[in-house]
Amino acid sequence: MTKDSLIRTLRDGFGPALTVSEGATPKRLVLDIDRTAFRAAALKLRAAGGRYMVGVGSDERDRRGAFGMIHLFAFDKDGFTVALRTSAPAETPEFDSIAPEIPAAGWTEREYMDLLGFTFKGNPKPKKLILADDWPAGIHPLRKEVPYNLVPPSAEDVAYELDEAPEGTTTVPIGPFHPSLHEPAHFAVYVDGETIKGCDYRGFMTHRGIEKLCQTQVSYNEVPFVAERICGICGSVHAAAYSQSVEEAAGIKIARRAEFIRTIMLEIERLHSHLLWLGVAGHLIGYDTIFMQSWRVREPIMWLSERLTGNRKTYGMIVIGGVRRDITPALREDILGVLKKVETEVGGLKDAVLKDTSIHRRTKGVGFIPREEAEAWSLLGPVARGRGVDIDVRRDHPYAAYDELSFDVPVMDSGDVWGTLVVRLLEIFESIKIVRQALDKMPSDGPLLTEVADVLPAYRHGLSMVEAPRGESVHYLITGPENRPERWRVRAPTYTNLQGVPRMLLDNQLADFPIIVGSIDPCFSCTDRVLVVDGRARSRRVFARSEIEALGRGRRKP
Amino acid sequence: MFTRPDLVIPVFAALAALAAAAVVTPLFAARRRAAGIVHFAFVAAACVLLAWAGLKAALGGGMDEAEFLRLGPIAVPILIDGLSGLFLAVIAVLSALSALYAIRYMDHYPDYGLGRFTAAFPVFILGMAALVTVDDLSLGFTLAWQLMTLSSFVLIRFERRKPENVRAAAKYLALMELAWLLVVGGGLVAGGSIGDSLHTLGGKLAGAGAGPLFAVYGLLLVGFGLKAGVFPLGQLWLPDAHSVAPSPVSALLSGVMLKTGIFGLLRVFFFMLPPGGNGFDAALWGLVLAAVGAATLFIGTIQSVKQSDAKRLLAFSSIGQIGYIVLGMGAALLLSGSGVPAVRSLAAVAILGALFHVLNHAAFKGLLFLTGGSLLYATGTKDLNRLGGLIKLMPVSAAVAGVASLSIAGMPPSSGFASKWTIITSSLLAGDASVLLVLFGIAALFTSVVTLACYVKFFGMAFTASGSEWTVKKEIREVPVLMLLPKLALAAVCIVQGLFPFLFFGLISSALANSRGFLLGEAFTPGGLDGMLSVSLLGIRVHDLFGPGLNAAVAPLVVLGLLAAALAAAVLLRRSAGSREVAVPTWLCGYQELSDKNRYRDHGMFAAFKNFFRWTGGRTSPKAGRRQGGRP
Amino acid sequence: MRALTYAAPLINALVFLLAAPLYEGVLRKLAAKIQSRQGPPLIQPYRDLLKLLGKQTLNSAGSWPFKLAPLGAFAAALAVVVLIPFGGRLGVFAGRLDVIVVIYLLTLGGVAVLLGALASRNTFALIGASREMVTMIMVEPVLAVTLILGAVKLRSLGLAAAMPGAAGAKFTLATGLMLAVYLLALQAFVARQPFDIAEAEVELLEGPFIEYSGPNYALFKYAMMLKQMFYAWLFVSVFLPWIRTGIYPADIVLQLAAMLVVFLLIGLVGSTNPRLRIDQAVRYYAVLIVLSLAAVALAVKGW
Amino acid sequence: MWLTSKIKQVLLVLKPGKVTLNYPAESRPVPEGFRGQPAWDHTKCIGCGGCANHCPARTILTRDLCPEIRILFYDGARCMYCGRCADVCPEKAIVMSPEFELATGDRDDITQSLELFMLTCQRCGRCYDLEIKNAIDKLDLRGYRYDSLEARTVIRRSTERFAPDVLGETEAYRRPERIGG
Repeated sequence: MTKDSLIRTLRDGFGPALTVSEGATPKRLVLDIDRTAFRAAALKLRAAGGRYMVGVGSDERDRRGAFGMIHLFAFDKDGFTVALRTSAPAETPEFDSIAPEIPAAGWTEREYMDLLGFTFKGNPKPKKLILADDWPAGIHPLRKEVPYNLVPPSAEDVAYELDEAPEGTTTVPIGPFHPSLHEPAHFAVYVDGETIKGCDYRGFMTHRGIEKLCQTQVSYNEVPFVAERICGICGSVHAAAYSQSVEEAAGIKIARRAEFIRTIMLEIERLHSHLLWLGVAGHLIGYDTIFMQSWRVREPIMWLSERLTGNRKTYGMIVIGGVRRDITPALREDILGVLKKVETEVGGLKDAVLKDTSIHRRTKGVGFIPREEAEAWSLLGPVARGRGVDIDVRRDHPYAAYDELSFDVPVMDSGDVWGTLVVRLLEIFESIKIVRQALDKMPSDGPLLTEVADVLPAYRHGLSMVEAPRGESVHYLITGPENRPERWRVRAPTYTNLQGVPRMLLDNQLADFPIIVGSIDPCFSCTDRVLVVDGRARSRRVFARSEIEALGRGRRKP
Repeated sequence: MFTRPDLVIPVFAALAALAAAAVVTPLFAARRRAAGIVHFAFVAAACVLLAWAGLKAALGGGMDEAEFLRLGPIAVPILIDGLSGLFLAVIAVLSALSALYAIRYMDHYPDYGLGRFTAAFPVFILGMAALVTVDDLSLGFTLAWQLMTLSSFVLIRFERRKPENVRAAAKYLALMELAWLLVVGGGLVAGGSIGDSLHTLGGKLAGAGAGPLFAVYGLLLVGFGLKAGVFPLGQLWLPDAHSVAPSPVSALLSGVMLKTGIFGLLRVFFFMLPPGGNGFDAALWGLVLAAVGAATLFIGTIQSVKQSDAKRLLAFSSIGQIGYIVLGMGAALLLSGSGVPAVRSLAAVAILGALFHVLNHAAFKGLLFLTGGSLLYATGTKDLNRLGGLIKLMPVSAAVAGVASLSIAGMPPSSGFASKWTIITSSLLAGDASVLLVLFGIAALFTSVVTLACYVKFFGMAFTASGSEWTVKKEIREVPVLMLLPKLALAAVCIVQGLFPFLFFGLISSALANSRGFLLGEAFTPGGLDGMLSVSLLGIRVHDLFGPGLNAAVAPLVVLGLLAAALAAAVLLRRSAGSREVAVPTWLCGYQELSDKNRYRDHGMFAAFKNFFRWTGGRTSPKAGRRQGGRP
Repeated sequence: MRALTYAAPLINALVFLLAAPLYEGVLRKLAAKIQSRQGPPLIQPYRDLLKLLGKQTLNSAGSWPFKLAPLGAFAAALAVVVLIPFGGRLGVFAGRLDVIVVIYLLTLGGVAVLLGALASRNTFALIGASREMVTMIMVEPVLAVTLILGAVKLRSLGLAAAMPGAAGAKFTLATGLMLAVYLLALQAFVARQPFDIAEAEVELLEGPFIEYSGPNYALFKYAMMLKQMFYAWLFVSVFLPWIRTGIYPADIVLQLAAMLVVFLLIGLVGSTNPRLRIDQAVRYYAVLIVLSLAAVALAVKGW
Repeated sequence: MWLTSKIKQVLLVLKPGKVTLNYPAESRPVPEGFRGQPAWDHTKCIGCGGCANHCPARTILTRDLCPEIRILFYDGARCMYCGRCADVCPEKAIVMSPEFELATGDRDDITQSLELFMLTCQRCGRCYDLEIKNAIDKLDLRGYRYDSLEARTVIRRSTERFAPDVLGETEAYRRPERIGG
C-alpha cells in the first residue's frame, strides 16, 4: 500500500483523532493519534501490510506532563516507515495491548511495564521481562527521576515464576550457564520424553543500562562507542544506526565517501559474523570441524579489520558525522586481496556444508515455521529470509551507500534451520560483491567527517534501520536538551527473533534445541542492552581469587 | 494303597492343612494381626510338608507311574515325580514367604476385611499344589484348576470397590475358564476319559493322524500358553490381574502360578507323547515353542519398558521372562530330535536352563513383587513417575531390590545370568541345526539388555532419582521387619542361585532323572551328560561338544573374584590422590533448583526406543498413577 | 608356558591401562590436525587423569550408588580387558568364562554409568542415561553378533574360539558383511560423533557425567578409554587375525599398531560428522541389527 | 553421497595445515594503528581533563588535591580501548600503545595515575578558562571525579525527585517464591 493510499484509509477510519505529519524525511510518516484509537490504528496498520518493528515509550513528564508511546511499522515494499504516536497522562499511563493480534509487540509492551510503569490492558503475558528477579516493585528505572546508578538491595530468595508446564512434561532448565548458550539467558524447556512441548524464556541477564546511561551521563559523541558495545559482533551496525538516527534527527548530511566506508565496514562485519555463525552452528550440531574451519576462514577478515580500524572488533570506526579512519589505496588492495582469498575458501566450505547429507539430517525440517507465522512474529534477517519472507533493509530502506550498489537478497522457502543456513552462506558471497562494488564506486577523495554543531536541536525524532547480519536493527532517537539523547531506543534483531523461538522449538526434539536457538544467531547482550542496573553486578568490590573460589563453593552448599 | 506313601501322605497332609487354614483363619478376620499370624502358621506348616515331599521326589526319586486316588468309581491319577517335586518345592517356598509378608502388608488395606483373603489364599496354594500333582487332563485337572482359578479370582478381586480391579478379575476368570476348556478339550480330542493319566493319553495318540495330533497339541499349547502368559495370550489378562492384586498375591501369581502353565506345557510336550515319538514332529513343535518363546520374551519385555506403574512393569516383565523359559523348552524340543549326539545334549542343556529359569524367576520376580508391594505400602503409590529417592529412606528394601534387579537383568554373577546363559548358549551353539534358533538366541541376548533397561529404570526411578520428596505427602519409612524378612530370604536365594548355580543344576538334573517318561530322559541318566556338560563349584561348562578344545563356560565365582579385584583397583585409584568429598546441590545451569517440575519423569525414559517400538503395543494404564495415589 | 597363562591377564591389564590414554591423545591430536589446530600434546590425557584424581569430589546425590557407579564402570572395563586373548595369548580365564560373559561385563560397565546418572538426580543426567541405555540396547546385538560369528562357525562360545579371529579365519561373505557393520557401529561403541548422543555436551553437558568430578570422573574417563581401546582391539582381533607372528611380545606390538590404525579411523569419522539425534540414531542402529542378523544367517549357512 | 562428501571434506581441511600459533611462545605482531592500552605522556599532559570528559566508559577520573595539584587517574579495568581520549587530547599526550596482553590478577597493573603540577593563570588565577565555563566545573557537573583515592569511586548524583526512602516504600513488596523452594 502506498503512503498516500495508507493516509487516505486511515483518515477515513479515524477522522479527527488522527493527525498526519511528515517525518524527518519523506520516507518517515508520523501519525499522532488519540490514546483510545491507538490500538485500532495499530491493528489497521498491521492489516495494511505494515511490519511491526518496535515500540518506543518515553518519559516526557518534564516537558509536557505525559508519557509518550510510539509503535513503529515498516512498509517494506514501498520503502517507508510509520511512527504511530500517542501519549498518556502522567497519572495513568495505560494503553490497550496490541500483543494478542501482533505477537511481535509482546516484549515491547512488557518492557515498558517494567521500565516505565506502563499498563497494557489485555497483554497475554503481563510478567516481568527485563528487570531482575529481585528488583523492587514500583521502581521503574527508565523514569526520569530514578538515578542511573540506583542500586536497590538485592535479595537471594526471589525468583521469576515460570509458565505453567504442560501436563506430564518435565522442565529442562537450559541456561544461564549452558554450553549451547554463549551468553546468559534462561530457557525453561518443557519436554515430554525428548519432544519439546513448550518453552518459557527468562532473559535480560546481561543488564548494562546502556540506554539510561546514554540518556543521563554521556553526550552524543561518546554514544557511538557505547552503542558499538551493545553487541560484540555487530558493533558497527549499532554505531552506524545510532549515528544515522542522530544525523536524521539533527538533519546532518554526511560525506559520500564516509557513507561508502560505513557500508564497507558493515559488510565486512557481515562477512565475519556469518562465518562465525556457521562455525557456531557446526559446534551446536556437534560438528566441531566446521567450527574450527569456518573460524579459520574468518580469521583473515578479523586481521583485516585490525589493519583497517585498529581492532579486531569494536572498530570505533563510525562516529556522528562520518567515520574516523580512511581506507587508503594500500588498504584497498589489502581488502581486495583478503576478499579473494576468503571467497575461494568459503566456496570450498559452502560445497562441503551444503552437500553433506549428515548436515541435512540435522537441519532440514528442524525449527520449521510457515511463512505466515514468520511474518506475524516479525522475524527478521536470515531467519525470515530462510522462511520465505523477502525483506532486507539494505534494499527496502536504503541507507549509507546501499542505494548505489546492486546485490541479490537470497530467500529460501524451506522454513527451517536449513533455510537460514543456506541464506547465510549465500549472503557471504553477496557481501563480498558489495564490498568490491563499494571500493569501485567510492569517491576517490573527500572529507571523512562532517563538522557537527556543538549543540544539537532538542526534541527532534530520528529513526534509523540497519541490516545487521542477524536482521534489522532499529534505533529510535529523541534528541535532548543537555547535548545528549532524551530518549534512545535500541532494538536489536535478536529482540524480535527471540520472541519467535518458543514457536520454532515446538514439537522438535530436545537435541535440536541448540541449533534452533542458534539458528537465529542469538545475541542476548544486544537484546538485553536496555536493562538498567543490576545490584549484584554493579557492586564495586574487587574479589580476590580465593574469595571467588570460596564464593563458588559456598553457593553450592546444599 | 500308594506305592510311595512317603510322598503322597505329606502332600495330602499339606493340602488338608491348607483346606483347614481356609476354614479356620477367616474366623480370626476381625483381629487382623492374629488372622495374619494364624494364616501364616497354617500355610508355613503346609509348605514345609510340600517342600519336604517335593525335594524328596526331586532328589530321592519320585513315583515312577501315576497312581490313582479312587473315590468310588472316580479315579484321579496322581503323579509325584521329580518334576512335580521341583514345582511343589517352588510353590512351597514362595507361598510360605508370601504368607509371612502378608501379615503386615495387609495393613495397607484397612478398608477391607481379611476374611476373603485368608480363605482364598490357602485354597490358591492348594490348587497350585494339586495341579502339579494330578496327572490327567480331565477330572483331577479340572478340580485343581478350578480351585486355583476361583480362589485367585477372589484374591485379584480383593479391592472389590475399585471397578478396574473387578474388571481385571472378571477378565482373568473368563480367560482362565477358556484355558480350562481348551485344555480339557485337548484332552478329549486326544481321546482321553476320566482317569486317564497323561502317559495313557500319550499312548492313545499313537497312530493318530497329523490332523488330530495337531489339534491336540495346538489346543493344549493355547490352553497352557494362556495360563503361562505367552504372547499374545498373556497380554490379555496378565498385566491387569497381576498389577491390581495385593502384592503377596501378585508375587504368587507371577512367581509360581504362571509356572503351572509351564508345568503343563512340559508335561504335554515332554511327557505326553505318542510312544517312541511316533507321528509327533518334535522339530516342528520345538520350533513353534521357540518362536512363541522368542516373540514372548521380545514383546513382553519391550512392553514392560514402556510401563510407569511399577507392578504393571513387573507384570509385563513376567511375560518376558516366561518367554525365556518357553524358548528354552522350544530349543530343547527342537534339538531333541537331532541325529548328532552333541546337539542332543544341547537339548538337555536347554531344558536345564529353562527349569533353572523357572526357579530363578520364582525367586526374583517374587522378590520384585514384594518390593513393589513395599513401595505401595511405604509411599501409597506404585507410579514410578511419582517415586524416587527412596534409597535413603528405605535402604534395606533398596538393596534387596538391587539384588533382584541385577538378577532379573542377568548381570554376571547373578542368578538370571546363569539361566539365561544356558538358554542362550544352547540356542547359539545349535548352529546349523536351526538358523532360526540362532536368531532367537540373539533376540534373547538383545532382550536381556532391554530387561536391563527396564530394571535400571525400575530401580533408578524408584530408589535413586528424585521425586517422592515432593509427590508423596506422608512420611516414608522402611517397611516393618516382618515384611523385610521374606524379602531378605528371597534375596539370599537369588544370591545363592547366582553364585552357586551348580547346586540347582544338580537338583534339576536329579529331578529330571527322577521323572519317568521324560523325552530327554536319556541325557539325565548316569553318564548321559558326562563329558558334555560338567557342573562344579567353579561353574558350569558345556564342552567337547564338537571336538576337543571348543567350549562354552561360565563360572560366577570367577567373575565375582575378577570383579572384586578390579573394584579394589578402582578404589585404590580413587583414593590415590587423597581427594576430599564435598556435598553440593544438583547443578541445573544456575537458575533453577531441583524440584518436582524439572525432575525427569519415568514416562520420558527411553523415549526414542519406545517410539521406535511403538508397534509392539503394551497398554500403559492411563490411570495407573492416580489409582493408588490419593491415599494419604 | 603355564606361568605365562597366569601372567597374561596381568600383562593385558598393564598394557591397556598404560596405553589407553595415549590412544585418546592420538584421537585428540588427529582431531586437531583435521581442525587445523595445534592440539594438546599426546600425553595430555594422562595429565588430565592425574589432575582429576587430585581434585575435589563433589557429591550431589548422597547415596551409595552414586559413589559405587564410577568404581563399577572402571572395574567392569578392567575385567573385560583382563579376559581377552590379547596378543593371541589366552589367559587363565579362558577355560572358565566365555564371550557371553564379556558381553555382559561390557553391559555391566554401562549399567554402572546409568546407575550413577540416575543417582545424581540431575535432569540432564537422566536424559543422558535414557539415551545411553537406548544406545546400549541397540548396539549390543551388533557386538554380540561380532563375537558369535566365530562361535557359530566353530561351535564354541569360549574365549579361545570367538575372539581371536575365528570370524575372519576364513574370509566369507558373512565376515565381510559383519566387518562393514562393525565399522559402521564402531563410533557408537566408542561413543564418538556421530553417536556421542548420551554425552552430547552441547545440549546435555556430558549427560550422565554432569554431576561427577574429580577422581570419580577420572574413573569414568579411564573406563571409557579402556572401553574404546577394547573395541579397537576387538576389530583387529576378529577381522584382522592374520596380523600375528606367533611370538607373544611381537604380537602385542603388532596388535597395538593395528589398533592405532583403527583409532585413526575413529578420529577421522568422529571429526567429520555432526552428532545425530537419538531418534535418527535408533533407526540407523536398527539397520545395523538387521544386517548383522543377516550376517549370522549367512554364517550359519556357511557362506 | 555421504562418503564422497566426507572424503572431500577431509581433503579440504588438510590443505591449510596447522594455523594456530603456539601462543604465548609465538604471537602475531599487532598492525600499525592498533588500539591497545592508552599511555599518557606526563611531559605533554597539560591536565585539561578533556580525556576524562569524553571517556565513554568514564574510566579516566580527576581530582584536585589543591589548586596546584591535579591527579589524573586511569583505571584500566573499565577501559574499552575506543581511543576517544587519544582523539580528543589537544597535546597528543595520549597514544594508543600496541599493548594488549593486559590480563592480570592485580588491578594496579593496568592503572595509571598522573600527579600533575598545575600552573595557574597569572591573570585570572585559574588553571584553565574556556569560553563558557571552567573545565573543572564542567567535570564536577558530570561527576567524573573521585573522592577517595582508595575506593576509586565516582561521586554519584541523585536526582532531586528520587529520594532513597522510595526504596524503603517497596519493602512491603512480596517477592515471588524461589523456583523449587
